[in-house]
Amino acid sequence: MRYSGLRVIREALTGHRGWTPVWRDPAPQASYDYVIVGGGGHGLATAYYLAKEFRQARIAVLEKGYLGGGNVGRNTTIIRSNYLLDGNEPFYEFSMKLWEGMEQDFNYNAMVSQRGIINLFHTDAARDAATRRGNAMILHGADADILDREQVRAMYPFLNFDNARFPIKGALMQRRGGTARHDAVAWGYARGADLRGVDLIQNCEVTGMRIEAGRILGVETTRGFIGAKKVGVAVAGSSSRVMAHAGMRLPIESHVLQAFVSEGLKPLIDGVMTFGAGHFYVSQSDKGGLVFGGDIDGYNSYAQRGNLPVIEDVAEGGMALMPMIGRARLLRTWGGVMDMSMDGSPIIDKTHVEGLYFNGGWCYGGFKATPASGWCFAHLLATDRPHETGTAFRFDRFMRGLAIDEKGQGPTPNLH
Amino acid sequence: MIINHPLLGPRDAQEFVYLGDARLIGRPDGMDEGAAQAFHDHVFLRDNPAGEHRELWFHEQGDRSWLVVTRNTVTHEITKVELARDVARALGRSK
Amino acid sequence: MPEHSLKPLTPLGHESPETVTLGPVTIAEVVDIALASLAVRAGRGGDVATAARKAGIALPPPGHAAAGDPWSAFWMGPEMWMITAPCSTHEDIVAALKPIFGDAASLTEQTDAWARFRVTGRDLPRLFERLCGADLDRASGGQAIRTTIEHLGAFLLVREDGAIDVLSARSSAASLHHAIIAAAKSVF
Amino acid sequence: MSQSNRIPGGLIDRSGTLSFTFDGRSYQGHPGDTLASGLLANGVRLMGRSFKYHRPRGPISAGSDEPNALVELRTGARQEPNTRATVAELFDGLSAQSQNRWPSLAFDALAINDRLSPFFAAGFYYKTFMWPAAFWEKVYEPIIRRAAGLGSLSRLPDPDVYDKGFLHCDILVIGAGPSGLAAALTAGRSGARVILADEDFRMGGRLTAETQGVGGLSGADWTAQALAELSGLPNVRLMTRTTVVGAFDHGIYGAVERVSDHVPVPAEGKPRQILWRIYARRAILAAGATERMIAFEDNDRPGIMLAGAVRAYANRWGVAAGRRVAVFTNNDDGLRTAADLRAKGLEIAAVIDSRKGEEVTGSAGRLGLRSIKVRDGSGRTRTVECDALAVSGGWNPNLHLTSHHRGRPVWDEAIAAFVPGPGGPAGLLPAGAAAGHLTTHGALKTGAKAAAAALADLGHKAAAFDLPEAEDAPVSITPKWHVPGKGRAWVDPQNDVTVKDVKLAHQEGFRSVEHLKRYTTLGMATDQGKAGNVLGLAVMAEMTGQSIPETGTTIYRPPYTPVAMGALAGRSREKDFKPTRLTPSHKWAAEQGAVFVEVGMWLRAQWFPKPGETHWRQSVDREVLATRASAGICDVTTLGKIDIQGKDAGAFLNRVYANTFATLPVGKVRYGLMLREDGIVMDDGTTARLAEDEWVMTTTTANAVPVFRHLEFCRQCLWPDMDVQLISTTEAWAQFSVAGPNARRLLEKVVDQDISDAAFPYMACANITVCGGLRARLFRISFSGELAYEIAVPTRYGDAMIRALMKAGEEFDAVAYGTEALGVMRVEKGHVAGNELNGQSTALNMGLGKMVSKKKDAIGMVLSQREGMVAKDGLRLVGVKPVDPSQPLTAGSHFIAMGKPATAAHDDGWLTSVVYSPHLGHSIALGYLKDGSARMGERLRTVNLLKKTEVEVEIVSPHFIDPEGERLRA
Repeated sequence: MRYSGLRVIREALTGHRGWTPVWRDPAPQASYDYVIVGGGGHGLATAYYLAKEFRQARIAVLEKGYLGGGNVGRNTTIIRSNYLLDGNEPFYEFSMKLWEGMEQDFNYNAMVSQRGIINLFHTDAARDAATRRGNAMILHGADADILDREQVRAMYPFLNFDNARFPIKGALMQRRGGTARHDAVAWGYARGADLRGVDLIQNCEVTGMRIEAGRILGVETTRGFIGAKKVGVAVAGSSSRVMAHAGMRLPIESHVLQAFVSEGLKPLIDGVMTFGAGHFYVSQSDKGGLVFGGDIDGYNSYAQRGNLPVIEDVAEGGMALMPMIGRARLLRTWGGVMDMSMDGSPIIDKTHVEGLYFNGGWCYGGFKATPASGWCFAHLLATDRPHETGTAFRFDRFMRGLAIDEKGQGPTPNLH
Repeated sequence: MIINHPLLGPRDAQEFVYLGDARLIGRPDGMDEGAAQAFHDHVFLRDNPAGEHRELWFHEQGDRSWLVVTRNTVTHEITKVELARDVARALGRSK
Repeated sequence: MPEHSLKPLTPLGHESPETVTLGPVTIAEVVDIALASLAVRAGRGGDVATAARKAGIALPPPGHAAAGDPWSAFWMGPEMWMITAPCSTHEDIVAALKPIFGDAASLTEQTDAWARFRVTGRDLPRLFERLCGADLDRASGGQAIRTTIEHLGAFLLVREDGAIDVLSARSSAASLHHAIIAAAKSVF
Repeated sequence: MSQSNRIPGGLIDRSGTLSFTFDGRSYQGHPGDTLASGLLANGVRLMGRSFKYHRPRGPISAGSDEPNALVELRTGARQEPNTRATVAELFDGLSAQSQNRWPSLAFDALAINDRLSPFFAAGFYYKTFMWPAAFWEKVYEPIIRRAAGLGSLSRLPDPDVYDKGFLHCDILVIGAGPSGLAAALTAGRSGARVILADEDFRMGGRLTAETQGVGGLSGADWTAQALAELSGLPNVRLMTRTTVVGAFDHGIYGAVERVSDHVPVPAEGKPRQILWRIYARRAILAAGATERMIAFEDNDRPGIMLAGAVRAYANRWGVAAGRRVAVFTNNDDGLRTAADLRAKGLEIAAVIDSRKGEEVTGSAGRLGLRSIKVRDGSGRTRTVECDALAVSGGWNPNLHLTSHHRGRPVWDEAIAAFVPGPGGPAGLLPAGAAAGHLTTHGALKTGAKAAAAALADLGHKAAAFDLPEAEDAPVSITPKWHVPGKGRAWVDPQNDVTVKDVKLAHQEGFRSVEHLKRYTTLGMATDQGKAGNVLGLAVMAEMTGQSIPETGTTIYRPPYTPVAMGALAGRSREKDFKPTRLTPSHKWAAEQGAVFVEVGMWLRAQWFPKPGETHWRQSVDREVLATRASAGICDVTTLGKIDIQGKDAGAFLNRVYANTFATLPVGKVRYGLMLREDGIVMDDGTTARLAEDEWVMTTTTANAVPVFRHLEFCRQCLWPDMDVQLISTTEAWAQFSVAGPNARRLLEKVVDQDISDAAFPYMACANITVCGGLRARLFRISFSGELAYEIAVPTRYGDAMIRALMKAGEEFDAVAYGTEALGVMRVEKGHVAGNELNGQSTALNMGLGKMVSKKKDAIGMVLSQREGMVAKDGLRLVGVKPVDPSQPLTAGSHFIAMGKPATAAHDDGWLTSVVYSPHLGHSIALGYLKDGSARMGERLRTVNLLKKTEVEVEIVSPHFIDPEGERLRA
């Protein structure tokens, strides 16, 4: 069914009787050409582009829980392509371009909203780094602006300019950055994939992989064996657990990242903002909640929940930057399990097992990467060649000394 | 979280800095054959289990001991805390 | 004291120590105590213990302090203590300790690395529960508790007379002092 | 308006009168009132508007679960949005405004949304507003955003202060109702350290709201008696106005105490609120239960309330929810409301008991309830005039904290509600209504039992608790979730989620509980699903034809109730966000009028303006030129200093530095390069050998802490038997750089020993004395490229030392210089610093590749040799100067080859550090350039696309000054 304003009006006048399920609930077939493990944003986007752009068929997505229940449903909804390094920036800019056409493409309003993102800086060295980054972005075809203190003040007069421990000196801005309605992104891809014949199979957990003579034959699941010519794993957060079925150790640790939302407030903050002198970033949702976050808790965890010190640390950052929020209330906290990689950058690559492909290690970058990640993974699955914007996301970069380390923290995942 | 320090008793985990997998104690010898592969695996690869995990914590706001904490990464339950120096020696590390 | 012309400043940047009284508590800057860290050299634990005993320096167990005259000490970490003595007599404290421990221990002057505030008065646990996680209701004289106050690492030395010495990094003495005073105003 | 709905009785203090305003109108209440009870007493039912349809709303509850009666409390910088009138304690002068309405609460223009509701069904926005694409940001979203939110912030800094605190106890009792009091008495009497915390300003829980007594006393009197005993126990701490908001790992609980919210303005120096971190060995969850609504058409009008709340207003606050009250219930508890109100002489218009086949099918009254429609068992409907309807759909245990670790509740058919399941936080024991024991007797009994169990765990002997007799009527409930009908029946009132929305979600396949919530926004309102989650789940269960447990469960996340951001931040805000570290010469520098700059936690002098200097460059240029011409003095105390001793110290340094150290003679200093294990440069600095087994390492200011941590790791974990001892001495020594041709002559005036070039050559170090005997250390090292020394004295003498040095320097016109001049001189000399030590660069990148010794195994050696890190055409550190000296360079600009377009394909690197060299009279820079060392003399463009500027530059050696190093050896 095609969605449109007209359709909404017609249904409104006829008691909404015409709406049909957004996706089917098929039983798994005995085998598929492609099995995508993971019904989160990346897995669903992969299936969508495999079917739509690469004209592949007989595709299934296996989800152990409900569609979109992973990090696509528990992030802070920010989209941006303000990366520094050659290995990353073309990919994230490709992703941004896909965001820009996504809703019309899959006929679902994911509320992609380019209200701009600013990264505040507070020292001369940080300004120099922002200048280097901004230029790198423009060299790669993205947009970037550098704002001085007064330009930032004009934009957000309520920030703490006059009584700050670390005064605001300016900001790097990407006007095309912004937010998207995270659940709707998953649902839009799911609906689009389903319409193109992809079987979306929920409550189907992969419990093993059938590998013979170095080739994958399919996956064991809680709903029985499912054969596949090719298996693509996109289960960020659980990557190590799933790939262990293929005997792999990954350059990845699982960490919990907490996120927060305040009670609904009348409009205050139009765009997205990150504090350069503390762990705090914030935007305001279309419903009025301040959506904010900070650093990961810092210890390996699969618990999808965090602890008090990080909640306090984030609030301290918020009160250092905008002491007006002292009387706003934190409404809800939640946690997502991140694939923290050894250089802070992702992996989209083949494995030592023929027919088994991996997509993971997204650290904080997963949500904004969703479209390009799906596209590039679909490209790799369909053609066995990496997409031109994803050539650096290889397993062997650590062996070869080609890490993509935006933060310069080295192989200490909890610092990325 | 609370880490039961072998010398100081229960301490708030906020006093500690986390490093990660206790296997990092097992640094290969840079002069050995095949050191490149050994260091790659040592530095970059992790088991990353969902369950019991032995990990290194540094008591930075405390007595500056490195500890090996055995903690469940799903429940966060801590079942064992040792001085990393003792663990290292038990693994045969010396000079 | 050496024959030189230089005048010292206190950690708070004054020529003489500062004392503030708020309600029932008094917070006093203490500057007349010299400190040196003592770390046992590999395999020399026995020698250090013997030397310390001979010199009348009690080396307390983890989490504790031992007061004496002239030498006091508190535990800092495995095989490491902070030895203290009056500045008036032991200004060059390492020079005084070297002969005692010889090459059995590593000695490092720490006098100026720390600021020390002595907090006296009643209901001190009510004050410190607004500053740090130390369980002072259950603490007793002779404990040396490592804790964190407003992001600053600190030692709390619980004295037999109930007073509490707070030791923290000298460079941030003003921030620590500000935190203690704000808490005292809030509690009392 | 007088207190028209005030009736006799209650626990308020009628001897006192409090005046307050709501939307500008004045009212009066009594001490003990909440804003809601005060307004209801004055006959005000309309207190808010719903989020989406702007429906008129009044309170449905008398507690922290209230979804409707949200107001903006106070004015000016203290304005506090979304405050629940049902828990806001009344004080004299309180002023509140309604919110999410325009122009007025009674007439709200956006109530038009209610008329258009068919178009605003769940998820409608996912299906439209897509064309044309650009319109989303430009047209649709701005309209949506303008309508969004409930209350508003003042945009002014919060003027109040917040404290944090830490508490320790054996047993934390959460909630001071019957079960909590029984638990606290049992634990307190047995000598355990107990904290009893309750979110209310009056302890007692439902005992304050019910008429049944306990042990022959009224609930209030029994509570008073229990509290009297507890407050007499030194091992018990009673905390009212304290909400335990979260259960975290290992017995850590977060609690918020509202210290000053019940007074107009906090007393001087006192906090508004305190965030307590409670370390509890055991905790008892005695948080009670929350009543739930039954969904029927138009069940959201002001005047339609939960039956238990109507009872509480009457019994605790002496307030009649209405003059003619009807009751709609599916269980016996609702009947109590009818009985209590009758006893108070109020008229009961009707009692509709769904168990008898009767149900309420609708209601009327635009801004407040006027009548309800009732259908009896035989299907006949009648209209009942009433101004209040008390609804009881049963009670949901407040099990929230048991699911904070994602433990799932289980369904209890007997009470038709979820009760705590397995997997709750270790050491947290639910009791009383929170555990599903909904009678007073059950609460007292299970409270005492939980305490006894906790005490046994902790090795305490439980004191006897002789159970007072109390009501123990069985819960008789026949679930009734919603009354079928054509109209809208509200499930989640604040977010306007109706039964129809749940049906639509089901129809469109959003059937898992999580999909239901996310698609309809059920449970996302400020009450976090307290009002609607279970009801919504039950309706979905009906649709799917499954049982409720089959359909799913609902778990809750911290915080239990919303928490002010200020409380979570405490004192760490604005200027006190982080501590400040001051250098030993700070006082002196401030006297000189120095401009200070934040360097990590440190404040350092950036430059020292002199009279007549109007631009910072004038000061910096002067400081640089004077230093190079004669002498300059700079406080370099902030660099990390680590004292390293032990027989194996040299061997240890050999392993942590890429270059060799063991061979360094006593009395000498060497520059060291430290790598991470992945081969990237971690830090650099000089290390001096003061004695055979005594070394002093210096680190960069930024890396002092991580380097120390790393060295301890190497010492304890990698080579545990090495004889090495470490301790930081950063704070112990005040260290000053004295640089310039006259540095030695200057120092000779303060140093007591011979420091002639022969006695104290370049890279020498020694323990010395100054000014007639003060212990000091002298290092002949140079960051500026000049003849230079670093002199260290005990920190307390730092102030005196800089004054002595400046005095000694007078005859040489010595200057003090700050971090800017320091930076200029290091760039002129080609030394790397923070901008080059970026965690992404190798020794080779920095032109220091030869320093990495392959003859020994040092941290990072092996991986530094990986192909990608030794690439011939990799980045190399170069010097850069503008071809036209008048043109300024910009750090962060990228190198583009002449004649090539500015695109990523032609990106050859970037300028890392840029300074103006007063010595050379033009801007100079360091940069990382692809294959840079092979491109000396080449001309390139440096482009700054952010400012659309570009400068033609020449690539030169990074050593702009004295490449042969003659000056520093002078």
